[in-house]
Amino acid sequence: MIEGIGVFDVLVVSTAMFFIGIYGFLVRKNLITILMSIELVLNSVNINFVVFNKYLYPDLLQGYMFALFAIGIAAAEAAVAIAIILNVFRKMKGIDVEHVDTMKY
Amino acid sequence: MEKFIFYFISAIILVFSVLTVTSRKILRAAVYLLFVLMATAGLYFMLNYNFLAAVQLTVYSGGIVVLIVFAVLLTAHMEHKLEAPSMMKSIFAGLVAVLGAGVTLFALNSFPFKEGVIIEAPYDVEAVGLKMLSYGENGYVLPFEVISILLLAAIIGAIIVAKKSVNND
Amino acid sequence: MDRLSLLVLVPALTMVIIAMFKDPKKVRLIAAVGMGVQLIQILFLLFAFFAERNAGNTSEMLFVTDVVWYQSLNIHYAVGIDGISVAMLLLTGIIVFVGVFASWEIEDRTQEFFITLILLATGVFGFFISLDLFTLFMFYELAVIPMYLLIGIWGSGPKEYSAMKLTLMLMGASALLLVGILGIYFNSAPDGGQLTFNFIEISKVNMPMEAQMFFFPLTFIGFGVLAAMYPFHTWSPDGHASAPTAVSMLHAGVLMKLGGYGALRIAIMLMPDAAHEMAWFFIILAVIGSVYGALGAVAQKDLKYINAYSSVSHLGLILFAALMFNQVAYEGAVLQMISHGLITALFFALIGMIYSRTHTRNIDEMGGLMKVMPVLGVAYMVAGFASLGLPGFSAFVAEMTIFVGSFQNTDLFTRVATVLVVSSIVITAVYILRAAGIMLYGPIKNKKFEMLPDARWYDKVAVFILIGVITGIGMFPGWLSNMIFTDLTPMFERMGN
Amino acid sequence: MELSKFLIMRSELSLLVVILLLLIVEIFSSKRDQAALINLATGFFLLHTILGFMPGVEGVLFGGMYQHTALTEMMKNILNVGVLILLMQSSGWLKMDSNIGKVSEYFMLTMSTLMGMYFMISAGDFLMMYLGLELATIPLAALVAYNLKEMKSIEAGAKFILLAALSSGIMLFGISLIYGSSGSVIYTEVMGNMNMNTLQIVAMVFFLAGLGFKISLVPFHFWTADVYEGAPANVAAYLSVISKGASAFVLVTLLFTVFKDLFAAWEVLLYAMAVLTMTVGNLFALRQQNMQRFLAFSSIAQAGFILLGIISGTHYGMTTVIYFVLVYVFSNLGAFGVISIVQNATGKFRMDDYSGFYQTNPRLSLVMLLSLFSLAGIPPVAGFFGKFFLFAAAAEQGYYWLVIIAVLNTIISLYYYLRVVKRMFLERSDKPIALINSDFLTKTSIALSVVGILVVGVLSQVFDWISLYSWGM
Amino acid sequence: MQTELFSNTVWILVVLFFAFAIVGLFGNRLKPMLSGAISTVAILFSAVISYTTAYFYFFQDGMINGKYAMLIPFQHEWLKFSDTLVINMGIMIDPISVMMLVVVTTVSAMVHIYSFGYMKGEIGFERYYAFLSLFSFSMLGLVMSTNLFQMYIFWELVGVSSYLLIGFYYKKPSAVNASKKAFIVTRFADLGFLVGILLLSFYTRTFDFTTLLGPDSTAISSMAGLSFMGVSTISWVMILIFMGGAGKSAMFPLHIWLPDAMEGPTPVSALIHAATMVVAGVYLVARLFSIYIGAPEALAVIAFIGAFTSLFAAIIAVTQTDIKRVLAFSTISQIGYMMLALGVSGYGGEEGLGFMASMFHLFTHAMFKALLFLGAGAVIHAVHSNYMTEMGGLRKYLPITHITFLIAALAISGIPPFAGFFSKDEILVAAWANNPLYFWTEWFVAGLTAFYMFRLYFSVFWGENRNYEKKPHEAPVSMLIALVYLGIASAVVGFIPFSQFVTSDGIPFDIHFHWNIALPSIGIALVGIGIAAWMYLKPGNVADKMATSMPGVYKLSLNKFYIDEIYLWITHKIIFKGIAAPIAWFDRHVVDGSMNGIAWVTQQVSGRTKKLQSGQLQQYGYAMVLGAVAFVLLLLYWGAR
Repeated sequence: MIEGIGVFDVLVVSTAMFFIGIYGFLVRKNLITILMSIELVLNSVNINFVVFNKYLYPDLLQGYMFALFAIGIAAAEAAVAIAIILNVFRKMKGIDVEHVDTMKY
Repeated sequence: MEKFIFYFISAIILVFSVLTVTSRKILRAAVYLLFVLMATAGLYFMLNYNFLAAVQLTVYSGGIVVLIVFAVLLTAHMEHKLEAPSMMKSIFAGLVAVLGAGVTLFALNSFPFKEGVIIEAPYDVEAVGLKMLSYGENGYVLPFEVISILLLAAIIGAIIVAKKSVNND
Repeated sequence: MDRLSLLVLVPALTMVIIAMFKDPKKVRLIAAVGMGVQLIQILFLLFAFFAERNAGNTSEMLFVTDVVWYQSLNIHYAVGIDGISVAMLLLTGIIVFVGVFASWEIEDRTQEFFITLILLATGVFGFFISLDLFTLFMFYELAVIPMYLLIGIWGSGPKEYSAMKLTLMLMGASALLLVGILGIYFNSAPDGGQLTFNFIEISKVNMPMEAQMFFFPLTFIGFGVLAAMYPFHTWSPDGHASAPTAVSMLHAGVLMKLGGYGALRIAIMLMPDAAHEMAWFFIILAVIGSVYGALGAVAQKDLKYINAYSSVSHLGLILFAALMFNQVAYEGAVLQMISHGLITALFFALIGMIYSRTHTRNIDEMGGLMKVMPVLGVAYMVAGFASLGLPGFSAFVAEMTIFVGSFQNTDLFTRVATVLVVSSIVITAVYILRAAGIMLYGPIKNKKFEMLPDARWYDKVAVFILIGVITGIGMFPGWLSNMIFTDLTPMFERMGN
Repeated sequence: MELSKFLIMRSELSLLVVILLLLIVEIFSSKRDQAALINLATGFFLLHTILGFMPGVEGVLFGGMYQHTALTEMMKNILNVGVLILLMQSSGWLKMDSNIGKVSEYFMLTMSTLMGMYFMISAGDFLMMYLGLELATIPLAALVAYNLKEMKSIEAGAKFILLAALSSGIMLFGISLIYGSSGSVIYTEVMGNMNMNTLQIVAMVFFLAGLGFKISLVPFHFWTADVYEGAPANVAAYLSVISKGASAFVLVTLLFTVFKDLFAAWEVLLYAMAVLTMTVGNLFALRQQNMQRFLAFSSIAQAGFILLGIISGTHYGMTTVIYFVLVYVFSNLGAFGVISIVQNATGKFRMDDYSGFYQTNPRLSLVMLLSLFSLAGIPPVAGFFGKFFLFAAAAEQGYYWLVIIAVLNTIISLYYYLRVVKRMFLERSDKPIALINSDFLTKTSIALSVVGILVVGVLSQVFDWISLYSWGM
Repeated sequence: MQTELFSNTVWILVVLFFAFAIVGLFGNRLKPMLSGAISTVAILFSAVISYTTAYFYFFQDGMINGKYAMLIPFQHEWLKFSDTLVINMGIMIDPISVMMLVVVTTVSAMVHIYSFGYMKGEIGFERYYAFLSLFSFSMLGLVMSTNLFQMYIFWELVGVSSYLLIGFYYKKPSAVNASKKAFIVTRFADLGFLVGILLLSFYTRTFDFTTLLGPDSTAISSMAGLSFMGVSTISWVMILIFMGGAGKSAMFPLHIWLPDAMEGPTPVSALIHAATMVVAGVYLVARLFSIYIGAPEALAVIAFIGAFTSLFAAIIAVTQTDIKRVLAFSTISQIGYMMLALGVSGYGGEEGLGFMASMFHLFTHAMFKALLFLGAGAVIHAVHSNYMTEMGGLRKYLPITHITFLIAALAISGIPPFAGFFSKDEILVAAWANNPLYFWTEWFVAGLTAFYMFRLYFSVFWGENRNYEKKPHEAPVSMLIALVYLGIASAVVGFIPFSQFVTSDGIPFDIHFHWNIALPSIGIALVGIGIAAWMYLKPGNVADKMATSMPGVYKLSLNKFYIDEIYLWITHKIIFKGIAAPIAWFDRHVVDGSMNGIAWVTQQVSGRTKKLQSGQLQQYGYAMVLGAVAFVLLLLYWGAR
């Protein structure tokens, strides 16, 4: 709980972060940077959970725990994603997302 | 006082988030991401969620970012600059993002959040640990198990993808 | 096992047995035997039916079996027959049986051909015995879909195109039909109570008007397309032209009658009020269909196209009669279904035989065939006379019944429409005689034709059976028309209120 | 908590046992004896499946996080059958040299994703549901990229994992908003606090975006085509049948319970999605040449049909949805089975490779025919009943226009299914695909799916059985 | 009123039908002569029955309380529409049907016999006889019908047998076309007949003649007051029915098929297209006469058309050179007489003179016209040509034919004491009574008739004989029998007191002889003959001078006033090129095109939209995010509403 800061203020931050992540996902050319953007997204969600938990429903730990597990999952996701990305790189000597379109239409 | 810290932190978060998704040096981007995550951890500290903050630091900053950095190092060399996304693309994406943010904030704003009674009891590691292992009401042993399976599976998957198959090129 | 389900079972068994043999000769034989058995049991059924009726059994449907199938939608496996369906069954039995002989010369993938053909027949038999809209619809689609393979694999000309067009248009129709049937079902109990698919039950209730206004067109068009209702008839010329003989026979002879039967029995009988409201529109379509079809036939050169268009014209007559809201006209409609079924089947059979000899269907390339193949020639003339409604053949009876019935409506619109429809029989005469004249008479145009063989035994079986039935009905129509008329009465009376 | 309670989550446990056993076996097995491994794994799973049909115990565990009802058990059984067939099918593919040393991993990954679906299905709160979803997604990415020598496969993997991450991010955001607005993540508690306010509508949409991704509803469907095309045939089948089926089930249950009070909102949403999904799926399927891609779009369209059952919101609607999923399992596995067999034997995957298929492989082409007809909804095969009932469910609630759009779509779909039939039966080719002999497991799996296609429709008991356990809003 | 009397008449139909069936089905296996014999025996048998029937009807049992009754010896329900609308198959015996029985059987029997000689050695001999039997069967069924619908049925059958017989030489395209033309034209006319029947039956709720024509007939009353376009409905109905009759009886403008019908074998022309079938129209009107009385407009139409046709046809006949065509046109013109007679007739007693006259003329005309045709047949048989320009001086070669032909010619020209004189005289009387204009027309036509008949006669049997490549020979016996028999008939039947037997209301009356009518008609006839003699008796080119002197009329008449051409133009240019072909095109390109168009559009849409599936990860992302946001907005908008 932070004096003078309402739940909404924090939510503004997290939301902004979320959509910045989205933006990143949409514009970045490099698969890894796209992955980073996703991490931003997930992170913003965690903030949401935490802040809701703290401000509104502090008696239980649901949001807290959710955030905790979300972090874990993010890690797993990142691991697999990076493994695959490395394979992509191995195959086509580059990870420019716009070249990853052998399948289309 | 805390107020200003919060503003500071959120400023860091936002600025570096933007930098993360705009910086044209990929390694730098990774570093900015690191800053963002750390700032987030700071936010958690402010909320007295110390354990969570710690996890955030270790898993995110310590784990994921490092992974990412390795990946970067494996895939691109230092001075390689990403070419900037096309104007149209970024403008459209920006519009979409802004629109989405606007809608969401509008929704959030319209909702009457009633702030609950504050229990300043800090959830220390022990409490969290107990929750993790309790199977009754609000016990999280099951998710704990599930995520462990998940990690196992993820590892196997990662291995499968990563290891050179026998007669690989 | 009740005797009606046997009608579906026997073809199914025939298919199974056929599947065990590869040798074309055996396959043909099995098919012929199986369909023969089918025909015989239909005849027995007919006699049993008359026995029941004469015994004074006035219940609307006879030999009813009713088993709950899908509880939740109250879907039953309900079968039963009345005078109309038994007549249609007879028609189907005859044509399928004859069709086997008409496709005696199929050498390529014989086994598959007969299996598919009989599968189609199974669908038709099932359709005519169904009392439950769901099973009825199921059998309907079951009857339509084999057409694709039959035309596509064993057809001629632009077969793939025609097959695809035919299938898509018919299935499109059945799609509308599906919506219609669902609508009927969910309105089958307007004042509470159990919803039902059983169309006898439904015909006893009055569906709410707005529901009727929405679902009648769907249902009527759904069936109408199969009955080659203008302007949705275009699948039929191409389809018939490309289809192998037996398939054309079955399709024009029986399958299109599914449309007429459904349009009359489902669309109109279940939703009479809406039918009354919209009759004018569909009457116009029917009239256009019958005249337009006939005129279209006048301009054709390909025998199958001629016959296809004449089918359009004659089925227009059926739809027209179905919209007359007059029991005599309805009787005429049913008679016309039967008669046209037989006649057009005969036509297609003959065309197939002629084609298999001359390898052309263009009448301009033929001539003087009467000299070369007198049996087929005479048979063709007979078919022609029958088709143009000469007394002594079934078509005359049917058409006259329709006209007499239609003339009971006094309003000017219907009168004019009727007169127009009647005039189509003159045009019929024109194209029939034109084709016959060019093809059969005059000097032999193509020297190659002089050596062509006349009908073989299996051709004769096919032709003579059909001619026999056509003339039989034409000379002694009394029993048939009475049977149909009496069994139309209950439905018709229910429509009245 | 006494151990007997664990019987409640029997299926998860037995599956876990199977996975662990495989781990052990993996350790002691050499690289070369794939066949044995495959048979063993399949055998294990067979046992697991059979066990699933044993009478089970209903109950709630972990303070409502996990709930096991007759319905969930039935759904799990349906999935088990599907997976069983699928594993058998993949035996032929796994025996190929390129997969040496990756066999048991294949099984483990498949099964763990299945486990994830179990948890999705019997989740009692969003946390479990989310975990299950991720468990059912992340390993799949590895499976999609399984075929490392294929650029396509890896590309598919990349697309899949990244888009999945994005979607789960959006979904999480939705969940967080739900949590914020309702004060809990436990279904029962959330249900109480749902009312048509803006925030919760937003939350629901974001949440559905995540599920929509799994079920590949338009506009969250784009990954489907590429991933199905790139992934190994069996994995594609898995994606299109099992994971889609499970997610569809979750969608139904959640919409009928948690989002009950937002019906007015998700009615519109589903209406729009249904129309879009059916139409887009069909339009894109029209001109496909690659069989897997073609089936991908067809499966998108099928998902659209599923929504018709959901939107009705009735007990009957849910029944039809599950029934359709069951039917769809068999039909699609039949089709994919044939495709994978052909691809493994000859490496051919284009539609025109199939011309004259009937000349050489009559049986396989008949299987394909049946499956396609079942997908198109032609009687008397099961698909007809599935579709008819879905439409009936929608019509019952008066969505006649939706039904009309749907039936028109079935016509388009019929067209492209018939295109394949045309290739196989109508066309004669001078060099058709040679006669293919596949091993026992594969044959059995195909036989199973054919039996399913033929029987499920005609035997009304199946439907009644499902109807017994399902419920409406 | 079903009676046991005359029930043996059933056998007429039965026997003929079986004769047809046997010869038709197994003819090709039998010897030609045998099958011919079968049909001939059958027709002779029915002729005997008819004669006896006629005798017993007119002299013993027919007269029931001073009135020749309508007897129905046999009736069987064939097809039932409703309780009252029933098609029966039955036999009706009344004056006109009996009269027709005699006519038909006589001529038919003669033709059967004649054909043994004429058709000898033709391919399809048995087929020919089968068709003859079919025709006789249908024609007799027609005349004995008990109800309108039965009549229609046999009407159609008659039409088809005529079609078959005209097209007997099916290798000759001209024959095929002629038969087609005949069938279609009559069929078109029958359309009117059918509609008429349907309307009539709708109003009167019956087909049966007994109820329609009976004293308490509702036929007129039921339609009383109803009218359409200013003319009473009943008249419309009866005019429609007459349309059918006009078609069969080749009344203008539906006459065009008859001359072409001459493509058939000559005996057929004699039987069908001279004596029997073509008068079916007259018979139809006579049959329904008591209703026609109630429809004056209809009668007026009939009278006018009859008069016009007779004149029109006679003018054409003057210039034709094909002898069969001359006879054909004269047939048309004579039937015109009959129609006129009916048209001008009243009902009952003296009033009904025209009716009686018409029937009388039908009777006599049947005899001498059949004779003329058979004679012509004998000539053609001898010379192997149809054109009188290639004939001449044949009287030496074929004496018997010559005599009989002369008798017939005199008869048709109305020279007493031959048959034609009496009947034509009655007609003229009736015409005079009704409207002098009609009288003078017919009087003039009588002259024309005499002229063209003798033009024919002279140029065939007199004049210098051409050098025939092979000497013409008298016809074989079988043919001569027929000729002689009919010759005698044409000579004597005129003396039958017809009014004692056949009258409009069945009550006999006495006729008195009108010299003031008879003399002028005889006079004009003689004039006609005289001119003919002057022009054609002795060799010379008077005729050609005449022709050249008035080219316009001559050409018009020679080309039958171009009616055929007009029809040809209508059918080919309008119906085929103008309607049928465009419809076919429309169907292929517009209707079918639109169906294919739908498919095409779908394909196009799918083709245009495929770019969306770009394979670009990020665009997929776009779709997802945008989709989500869009849905949110959609729902919010929805909620706002």
